[in-house]
Parts: sequence; structure tokens; C-alpha cells
Amino acid sequence: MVWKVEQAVAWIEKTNALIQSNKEYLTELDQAIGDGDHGLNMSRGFQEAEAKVSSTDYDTIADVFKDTATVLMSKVGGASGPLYGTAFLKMSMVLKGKDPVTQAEFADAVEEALNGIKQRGKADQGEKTMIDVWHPVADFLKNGQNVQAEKLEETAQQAMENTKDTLATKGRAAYLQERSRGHVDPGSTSSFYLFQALADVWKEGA
Amino acid sequence: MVWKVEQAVAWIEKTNALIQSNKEYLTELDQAIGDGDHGLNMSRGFQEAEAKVSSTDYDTIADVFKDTATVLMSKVGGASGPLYGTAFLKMSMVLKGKDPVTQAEFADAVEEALNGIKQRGKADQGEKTMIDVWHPVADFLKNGQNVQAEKLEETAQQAMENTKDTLATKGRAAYLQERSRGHVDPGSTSSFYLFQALADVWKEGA
Amino acid sequence: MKKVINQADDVVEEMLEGFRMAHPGYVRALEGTTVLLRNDAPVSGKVALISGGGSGHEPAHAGYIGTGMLDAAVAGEMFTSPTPDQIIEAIKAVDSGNGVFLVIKNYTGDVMNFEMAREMAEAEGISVEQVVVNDDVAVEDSSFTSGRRGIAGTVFVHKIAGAKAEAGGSLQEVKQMAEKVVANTRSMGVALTPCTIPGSGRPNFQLEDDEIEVGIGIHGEPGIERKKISSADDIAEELLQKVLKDSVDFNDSEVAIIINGLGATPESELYIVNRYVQNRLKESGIKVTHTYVGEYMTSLEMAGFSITVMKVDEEMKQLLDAGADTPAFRR
Amino acid sequence: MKKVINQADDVVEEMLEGFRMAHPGYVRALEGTTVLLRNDAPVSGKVALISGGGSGHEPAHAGYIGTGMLDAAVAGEMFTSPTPDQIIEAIKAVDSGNGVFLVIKNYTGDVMNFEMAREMAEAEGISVEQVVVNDDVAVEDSSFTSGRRGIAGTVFVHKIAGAKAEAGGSLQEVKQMAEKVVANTRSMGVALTPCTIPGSGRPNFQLEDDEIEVGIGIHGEPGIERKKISSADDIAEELLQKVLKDSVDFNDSEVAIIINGLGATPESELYIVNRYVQNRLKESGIKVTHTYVGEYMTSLEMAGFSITVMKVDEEMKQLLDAGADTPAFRR
Ligand SMILES: Nc1ncnc2c1ncn2[C@@H]1O[C@H](COP(=O)(O)OP(=O)(O)O)[C@@H](O)[C@H]1O
Ligand SMILES: Nc1ncnc2c1ncn2[C@@H]1O[C@H](COP(=O)(O)OP(=O)(O)O)[C@@H](O)[C@H]1O
Ligand SMILES: [Mg+2]
Ligand SMILES: [Mg+2]
Ligand SMILES: [Mg+2]
Ligand SMILES: [Mg+2]
Repeated sequence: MVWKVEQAVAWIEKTNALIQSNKEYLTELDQAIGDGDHGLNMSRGFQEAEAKVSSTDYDTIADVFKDTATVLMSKVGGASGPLYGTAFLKMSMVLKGKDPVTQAEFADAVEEALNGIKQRGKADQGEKTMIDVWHPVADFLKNGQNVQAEKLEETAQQAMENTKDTLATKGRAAYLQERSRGHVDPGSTSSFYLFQALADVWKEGA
Repeated sequence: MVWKVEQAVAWIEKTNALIQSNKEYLTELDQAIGDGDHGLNMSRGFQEAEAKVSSTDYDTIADVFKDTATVLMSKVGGASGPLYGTAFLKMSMVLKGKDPVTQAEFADAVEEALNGIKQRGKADQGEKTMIDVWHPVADFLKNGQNVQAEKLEETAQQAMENTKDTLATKGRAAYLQERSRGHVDPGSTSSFYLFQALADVWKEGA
Repeated sequence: MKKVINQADDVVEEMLEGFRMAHPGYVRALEGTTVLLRNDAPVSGKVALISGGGSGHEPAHAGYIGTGMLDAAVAGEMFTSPTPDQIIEAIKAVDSGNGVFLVIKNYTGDVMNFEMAREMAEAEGISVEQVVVNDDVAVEDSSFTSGRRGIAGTVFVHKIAGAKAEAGGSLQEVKQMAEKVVANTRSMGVALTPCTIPGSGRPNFQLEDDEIEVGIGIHGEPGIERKKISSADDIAEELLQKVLKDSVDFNDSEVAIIINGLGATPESELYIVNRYVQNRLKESGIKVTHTYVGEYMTSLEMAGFSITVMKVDEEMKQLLDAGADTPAFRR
Repeated sequence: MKKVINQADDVVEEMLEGFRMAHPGYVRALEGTTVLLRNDAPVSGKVALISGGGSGHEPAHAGYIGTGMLDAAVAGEMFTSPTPDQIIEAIKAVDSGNGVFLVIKNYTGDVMNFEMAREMAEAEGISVEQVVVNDDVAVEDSSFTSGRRGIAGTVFVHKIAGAKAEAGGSLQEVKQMAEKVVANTRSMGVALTPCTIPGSGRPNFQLEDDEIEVGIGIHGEPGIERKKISSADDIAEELLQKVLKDSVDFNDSEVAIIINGLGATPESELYIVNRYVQNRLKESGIKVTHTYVGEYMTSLEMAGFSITVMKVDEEMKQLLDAGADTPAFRR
């Protein structure tokens, strides 16, 4: 598909809807292996992000993502705030001056977002963090023509579920060492919602 | 009956036995309308009093009661400590130089103990305190020949039970005002044990 | 109720030992007693202040030993008044010949035990005076009963009478100041959870998950009303109204306040209460000159708080401002 | 879990407001932020210290604002690191041209948010240095993970680095002192009960009536072992052993210690722990020069405590002794 401002805004809106209805669940996941605030953090941040982008007139997708980045950075806090903030900032930077955005350009943006998260979090794939979802999604999007919305959602979901069995070495869950196994990573779950929302937008706009 | 040192010591021992086996109950009563330490206070105090009087050779009853007074005064604390301490001190004073002690002398001693409690506690009959037990018991003992151990126990028990319906105007229970009704007074209950023990000694020594 | 203790019977003794070890610059033990003394007691030329009561109210009372406040604190068992033999030892140890002043909270047990000690001390020729603190407006002030309880307002007595003594006030002057504090101080508390005396093992009372006990005493004595929990502002308003509408005329006055945590309530919540109290007093034309927020007079691990308001004049303000150096209160 | 709050969303803002109102002599608000500043900030000629992190650790961090400690504290939501935009405002407000020093506890979120703010400040030409506190020996110290948590030992960084800055130390000197504190400080905690973030309404974890969680973090992050509760002495011994056997060589050394209450544990219990720790260190030939017992770094209404041991040298002792005047820490 080709991306326009409407789709970018819809993405944030749909993500927010998913976050809000799963707020308690995200908090539960974080209670098991973290400090129990991930649902609160994400809900606070995306609520504001949606409020901002829904009420602003945008000329470019880059601007939508820039505002999203700014809001997330200043409202989420914790570990996930700077990471999601960085992700949207990187996407905004890659997509600057590109409107509408092609599939390939969007894949580049996600890849850059992933790199930003890795760098900011000093983490890599396999450490039971949101990177474990962003990585396969970025890979998947690079596949070019073949990408389908359903497949995207599946990829993200599978990646999220895989975090259940891995050992955490970054983030708060790392304190638990072996006890971190057996629980899905909260940040990977919120990232799954993000990509589930993306798939939804895609289905509608295709 | 006529009182000797052995009976005085046995009184303290039997009182202690009753207090120890009813420690939790006394605390429960105090939790309902006080601060929940009456069982702890009485148990601490009478444990020490018994240890003291059982391990000391006494020539006079006055000395048994004086030691009891000193131990209770320095080990019980709270409201009940000075009151029971005063009671035994007064009895010791009245019985000084009287050995063995006659029934009439003993009745005088209890009456003086009651007066001591009233004065120290600035309280009178009917205020839902241990005075409500000491008062009828003192009256009863003054009856002379007619007094029987069973009757003594009954008198004390009835008096204790009567505190259930009265309104507290002294001690911690007074803070509860109307809500103090419906609960037996803890200090009246420990005083009942004291006189129950007295009745037991009496039965044995008659 | 889980507790970090060894044996229930040893709690007070071990706590006192740990306290003394933590604050060797402030206090020393009076061998064989539950009394802690100001290091340099008896302080010559100074009226000595003694406070005390049952344990379980930490930092009261030993936390207030030091320059400008107490010369000694006598600790009873948990929630149980100390006995006269302990108090008399404290009196003898701190008297420098200028007399000893006893700060007593109005509980039958405390009053009786302290008064017995006082009688004994006077018999030995020591001048002793006392004040009985009764700031808790939750309890009816009646001449037919033993009257109101002493709660967190006691800390103001320690501070102001202590400063007066430190400044060289006579026994009578110290007593007058203490009485002035008592006459001008009103408090009231609320509990969210009960507390458990170590030796008893059972909580003092039960509260449902959405209930509070308004007018709670600092020993877990039941309050005046059990009700559903409401907002911090509503609860604070309820306590404040009772405090302000009592017999002290707070209109247009200056006041010092204590937002006192009872044990388990986080400081963040105390500050939320303080915010309301400050706004509310301001609206009512009452000027807050001194604010104290924290745990000053606790009730073991009870959750809840109390509000204390004291009407102050110039001298009281100066005495509040005077230097104090104790483990729990420094200025 | 009952709480004395109004709306969960307003807890941090109202708490900060209540704090500011309680301590007008110490702090002022930085309008439109969650930053509290030392009244006289920026203090000319002085390196400025900033600390902060999620809320719920009161009196940390605002309680340490004042002479000899912090110039500003940045408050995040409950247990959530503050965001870079808040931190940068704090940095700008306290910088007097001598540079700003950030005290960061080692949590991924705190580190990232503070570092982003630092990058922004440096881009604006402000000199910023930082230390990352990681005193919690409950967590393995591994280069493959984000490493150990920062807990109560952070208070020693505030005090010692703060005193160094107050004494005119340069940004590099302050940094060196802070790093020395971090290198010589080890802590570990235990929880008896969980705590509940106001917005979440559910306790962070569950413990049976006879269970404790050893190695707990200050956000209720699970510890290293769940076990049956034992005596105060046994629990203290377990924590102390881990602390002493870690990488700092405490043999024959002098140390400062903190027995830190996590929220709901009564002071009496902390002193019982202190008693054991003092005896045990003495037996081990370790000399305690400074003892702090109380709530310094809490975890809302969690019951439990932590033990911090810091090896000190002459300069560190002097800096501990240096004057400090803040709401929560005075000397
Ligand atoms: N170093 C890191 N790199 C990437 N993601 C991380 C890192 N640390 C934590 N995360 C992600 O952040 C999530 C936790 O976010 P959140 O609970 O909001 O913050 P906090 O851990 O500060 O409470 C984790 O589940 C994980 O996916
Ligand atoms: N003024 C008083 N006069 C006589 N007895 C009193 C008085 N006040 C309290 N008591 C008695 O003391 C009992 C409480 O004792 P206890 O619980 O040991 O002390 P405290 O009330 O100090 O905790 C009451 O049940 C009552 O019988
Ligand atoms: Mg979290
Ligand atoms: Mg009692
Ligand atoms: Mg009592
Ligand atoms: Mg967090």
C-alpha cells in the first residue's frame, strides 16, 4: 500500500484503542516480571498522542510521527517512553519530505526505528525486550511485494509469544534471571498491538 | 477460714494459672473496647509475681502481698498495673502484723484495696471497670460468718458479667461511649479470675 | 501479621538497644531500665523534661531526646504505660536541682503510673511538675470520664516546653508554656488498617477493604465512626472540621500544623493531605506559620494519619523556631 | 489497597504541591514541570546536583533538596522514570555555569531518560556529568545485562557528592566523589508485603502470610528468593552476608550504614535490625562510624527494609559530617 497522512493518524488512533482496552493486561504482564506500570505508561502516552494527532492538521506523515514521538517521549516515561519516542522520531526522520510514502520507504523507516531502539536501549534481539518484535517485523516488511496485512500481524504476534520462553537480559525482567522465563514481555506485547493496528490500517486502506 | 502464708501464696499461684490460661481471652476482650494488651499485661505481671512469691520464704501474709504489689506495680504497666499494685499494697498494709489472718481482717483488707483502686483510678462503681467486681466482692466478704467459697465465686462472676451491659465512663473503653455496651470489661474479668482463685484456695483450705 | 522481630517479649528491649546504638551522640541508656537519657543529663541549670508512654509510637518518645526537647524518655511495653519504678529512675537521673517536668498523654494508665512516680520523687525532695496532653477531639471532653486522649499534639509540647526549658525557663514557666500548648492544640486521626501488638499476634480491629475508622486512637482504640473510604480531600475535611470547630477559636489566627503518619501511610499521601489542609486553612483566613509532615507519633504499622492544629502566638513561634537537635527532630 | 488520594492521575502533582507548601523555606516549583528546585537555585559558583526518578520513594528525591545535598529533584509518575523534557528543564534551572551533576539510579528507563536530557543540555552548551548508582547486590553484576539496581545507597551519593559540591568542588571532583561512593556502597533489601501503584489498584506481587521476598527492588520488582519468614536477626544476617561478601573488601574497614525502611515497617523493627547489624559488624572487626535508621528510600507502602553498607575514608567521613539542611536530612 501507499501511505498518506490519514493512515498515519489512523495508526496512532487504532494503537491507542488497543492499548486502552489492554491496559490492565499490560500492567499484569509487567507485574509478573517488572514493576507493574507498563499499562499505565502506555495508556497515558498513547492517549495523549492520539489526542494530539487527531486534533492537528498535518501536511506530512513525518510531522504526524514527529508529534507522536514528542508526546510519547514526554508522557510515557520509564524504559518504554524513550524507546517508543526514539522509534517514531527515527521514522519521522527517514520519511521527511516523502509524501505519500511507499511500502519500501515505510520498511526503511521501521528498520531505522529498530536501530534507534537498539542503540538507545543498548540491547539486541533475543534479550526479551520489544526488540524481539520490532526485529522480525522490520525483516518482514523488507520482503517487498509479498507483504500482506494478515502476515504482518501473524509475524508480530508470533514474535511476541516467543518472548515467553526466552531469558531476559535487559530491562527490569533481567533481575529475575531464570525466573523471567514463562512470561511474555510486556513491551513486546505493546509493540504487537502497535503492529496489529498497523495491519488493521493496512487492511482498510489497501 | 483463717489465712496463713501458704494460702496467700497459693492465691497468687492459682490466679496466675487462671490468667495464663485465659491470656488470649483477656486480650480479645481488650481488643473489643480497649487497646488489646490486657492479657499480655496481666500474664507478664502475674507470671513474675508467682515466680517471686513461690521462691521466697515468708513469715507473714503482709510480706507476700507486699512483694506481689511491688512486682505487679513494676511489671504490669498500663492502667491495670498501678491498680492491682495498689490493691495488694493496701492489703499488705492492713494485714501488717496480723498472722494468721481472720476472715474479718481479710474482709477489711479487701475493702481497703477497693478504696485504694477507687482513689488511684478516680473512679467509682458502675463505670465499667474492675471496681464493678471488687465492690460487690468486698461487700460480700463483710457479711461475716455466712460467706462461702461458692458464693464468693458466684458473686464475682455475676458482677463481671454485669459489666457487659454498662456504659464505660472510665478507662479506654470510655472513648467508645455507647459502643462500649455489649462487651464485658477486661479488667473485671481478670479481677473475677483473682476471686475465683481465692474461692479455690478457700475450698481447699477450709 | 508479619513482623521483623526476634521474640515478642524482647521487642522493646532490643529496639531500645538498637536505638541507642544508632544515636550514641544523642542518648545513653540508664542501666537496668527502659529509660534513655540525653547524653549530657543532668544538664545543670536546666529544668529537665521527661516524656514517655507505651512503645509502638516511634519516633516518640526517645526520638525527641536532645538539645531543646527531652532529657529522658521512658518506654513501656507495646502500647502499655511504663511503670512507676522506671519513671522514678528517669526523674532522678535527669534532675539537676532545677526540677523535672513530666509530659504525660491523657490515658488512665499513663496518668496513674506517672503520678505515682511523681509522688515518690516528691517524697525524695525533687520538684516535679507535669502536663497532661489531651488534644484528640475525637473523644468527648467530659468531666464524667477520663477525658480526651493525647496524640500527635504531644510533639508540640515536647518542642515548645523543651525550648522554654533550654532557654532557662523555670519549672513554673515551662509548665505554663506546656499548658498553653495543650490549651491551643487540637488533633484528630483516621485509620485505614489496624495494627498488631507483637505479643498478641492478632490485629486490634478489623476493617473491610473499603472502610476507614474515623477518630482512631494511637493504640488502635476504636474511633467514633466506621465508614466507606472517600477521597483524601474529603477525609482531611472531615478531620479538619472537627478540629477547627472544637473549643479553640482559630479564626484569623496563626497556626502550626502536623500532618502525622500513623505508620504505613506513604509520605506521598501525607503530602496530598497537606495540600488540602493548607488550601483549606488559607481559605478560612487561618495562616499556617509552621508545617510538619511525617511520622511523629505512630501506631506501629497502622495505615492512616492525624491532623494537628495549634494556635500560636509570638512566643510559641519563637520557641518552635528555637534550635532543637534530636534524632527525630532537628532545627 | 486503600489509599489516601484523590484521583490516581493526580497523585504526583498533588503530592508535589503538598510538599512545596510544607517546605517553602527549602524548595520552590519550576512552573509547569514536576521539578522542585532549591529555593536559591542556581547557586552561583556551585556545581548543581540533580536527582530524580519515579515517584513512590519519598522522601526521595525532593526531600533531599537543600544546602549540602540536591539543587533539584525531578519526579516521574509512580515508579516511572521522569521524561527528558522535565529533566532538561531542571538542568537549565540549576546550572550556574559551573556544571550540573546527575545522580541516576541504574534502571534502563532512568538511564535512558536522563542521558537523553544530558545530550540535549550538552547541545545547549551546559556541562553535565553523571553517576549511575548500582548498589543492590541482589542482582547479578553482569556485563551482559543492564546490571544492578540503584537503591538506598543513592542517599549516600546525595550526601557526599552534595557536600563536595557545596564545599566548592569542581564538576570532575564531584563526579569522582560520587563514583567513589558507588564503588564502596552495597545494599540489599527484603519485603514482607507488596505495594500497589495508585493507578493500577492491584498489588505488585503476592506473598503468603508467612513469606518474605529476599532481594526485593524498590519498585516491587521480584527479588531473588521467596521464603518463610524467620527472625529479625536471621533476615538481617542473610542480607548482611550478601552485602559484605560482595566485591568491596570491608575487612578492618570503617563504614557508614543505612537501615532503610521501605514504607510500612515500624521504626521499632528497624532499630531491632540495627541492633543486630551493629553487633555483627563489630564482631567482624568492622567499625561503624555513621548510622542512619529510618525511611530514606521507600517503596510506597511496602513492608520491609534494606541494609546499606558503605566503606568510608577520612574524606568521606568529613563529607558525611558536613552540614546539610533539607526537609528529610539535616545535620
Ligand atoms: N534496554 C532495553 N531495550 C529495549 N527494550 C527495553 C529495554 N529495557 C526495557 N525494554 C522494554 O520496555 C518494557 C518495559 O517498559 P515499562 O514498564 O514502561 O518501563 P519500566 O521498565 O521502566 O517500568 C519491557 O517490557 C521491554 O520490552
Ligand atoms: N480509672 C480506672 N479505675 C479502675 N479501673 C480501671 C480504670 N481504668 C481502667 N481500669 C481497668 O483497667 C482495665 C484495662 O487494663 P489494661 O488493658 O491492662 O490497661 P490499659 O487500659 O492501659 O491498656 C480495664 O478493663 C478496667 O477494668
Ligand atoms: Mg514497568
Ligand atoms: Mg489495655
Ligand atoms: Mg495498654
Ligand atoms: Mg516503571
